Amino acid sequence: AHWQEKRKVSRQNRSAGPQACCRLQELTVDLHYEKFIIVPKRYIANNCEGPCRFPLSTRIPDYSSHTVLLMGMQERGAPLRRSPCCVPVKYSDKEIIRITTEGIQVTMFPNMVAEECGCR
Amino acid sequence: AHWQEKRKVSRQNRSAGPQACCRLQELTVDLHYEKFIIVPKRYIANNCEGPCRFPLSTRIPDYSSHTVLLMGMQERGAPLRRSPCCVPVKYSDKEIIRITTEGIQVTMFPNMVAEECGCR
Amino acid sequence: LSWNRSCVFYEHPHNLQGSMRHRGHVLGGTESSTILCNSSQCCFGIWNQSHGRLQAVMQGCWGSDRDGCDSPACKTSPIHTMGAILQRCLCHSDLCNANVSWLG
Amino acid sequence: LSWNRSCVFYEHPHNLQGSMRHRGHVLGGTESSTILCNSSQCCFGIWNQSHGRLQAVMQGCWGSDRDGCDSPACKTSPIHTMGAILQRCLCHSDLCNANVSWLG
Repeated sequence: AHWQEKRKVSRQNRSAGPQACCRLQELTVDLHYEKFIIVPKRYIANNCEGPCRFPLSTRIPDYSSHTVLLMGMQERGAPLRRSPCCVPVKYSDKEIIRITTEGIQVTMFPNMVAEECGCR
Repeated sequence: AHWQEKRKVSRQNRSAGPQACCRLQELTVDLHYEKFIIVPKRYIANNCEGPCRFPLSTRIPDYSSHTVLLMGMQERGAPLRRSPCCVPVKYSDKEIIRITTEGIQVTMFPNMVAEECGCR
Repeated sequence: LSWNRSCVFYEHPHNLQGSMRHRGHVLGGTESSTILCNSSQCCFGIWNQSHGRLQAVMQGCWGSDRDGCDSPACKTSPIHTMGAILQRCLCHSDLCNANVSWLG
Repeated sequence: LSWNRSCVFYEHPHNLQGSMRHRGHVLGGTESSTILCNSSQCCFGIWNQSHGRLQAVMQGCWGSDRDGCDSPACKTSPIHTMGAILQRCLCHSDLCNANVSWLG
């Protein structure tokens, strides 16, 4: 809330369509290719999607001063080699059953499901 | 280290040039536009830049199972609306001197400098 | 019984690390048990397929309804891994994981 | 003296929250002090410019060498904010923040 965030008043931004800002979206990941995972075959991993736009404070619950300053630079025409990006900032774990050299194992895999998104 | 990471053997990947993977790069941010900041006028904020490529385990110190699975999907031709992104995963704070309605204030601003990068 | 899903509960005594016991309340004896699920309405089963025969490896409650637990019956799909064929299913009716309804 | 940068140390008694004292070791009396920097080789100074006169607001050690502390002398730049003109500089020579060398 310290930072000056230019308000881009744009009809596009206000629509809830494909232009909706950085947020969590459902995404199913197929685990067939990970041959050591027995159960489940797929799961809902989610993804963070959408542009990072001003004003962040009213749209995105998680962002840093660093992000705001980068976006300010960009808005003033300074080119950034890497623009701020909508990414998971919090994950949850998932219990899976897998096969190992010792047999069957029930395991908690960390950071499997995206739970919250932010602009970084 | 659980996950199967396809090794893309590509001469491009091995060069240290513009194709170098997700890593920390120096970036100076101009604070002139934040009119409440007295000192400093600019500072080194850094940015995370570069593609997120397999194998992550040998290239990027910070990544999640979620990221690896998303990249696997992408590699198998499933389109992702948001690809994994090289972002700061750790910040440091910066002491600044600013002006407020009460006068001059020495403040520690959190999350001002990117210190470590990861693929999310 | 109650609103909780009931599944067959079994865990092979050898070559198994960890347990799925915490996903419900286990009732019943030493040979074959029933578990009342606490996390979902979904059962799972894993069998070892060898020489045309199926041997139960693990049966119990799964932790989520959202991992592809669409079928009421246990329709398995095989996984060829580490020299074995494992048949596994998720299903969502009471005791649906007792047997394989359809071998994949 | 030693390898530590020395800067003038002053903090206006009114309308100031927080302190930069921790950026070095303060020597000297009540009116005007010197501080031996512990974090950098950089001094800073802030003056209030009013009716052609400069009044010191804060002087001390800055916490970093990398925030544009390139000049050995105190060349200020103005900031017009909240109805005041503040002149500030970073500089990297001993006691360079005693006065404004060049008013911006």
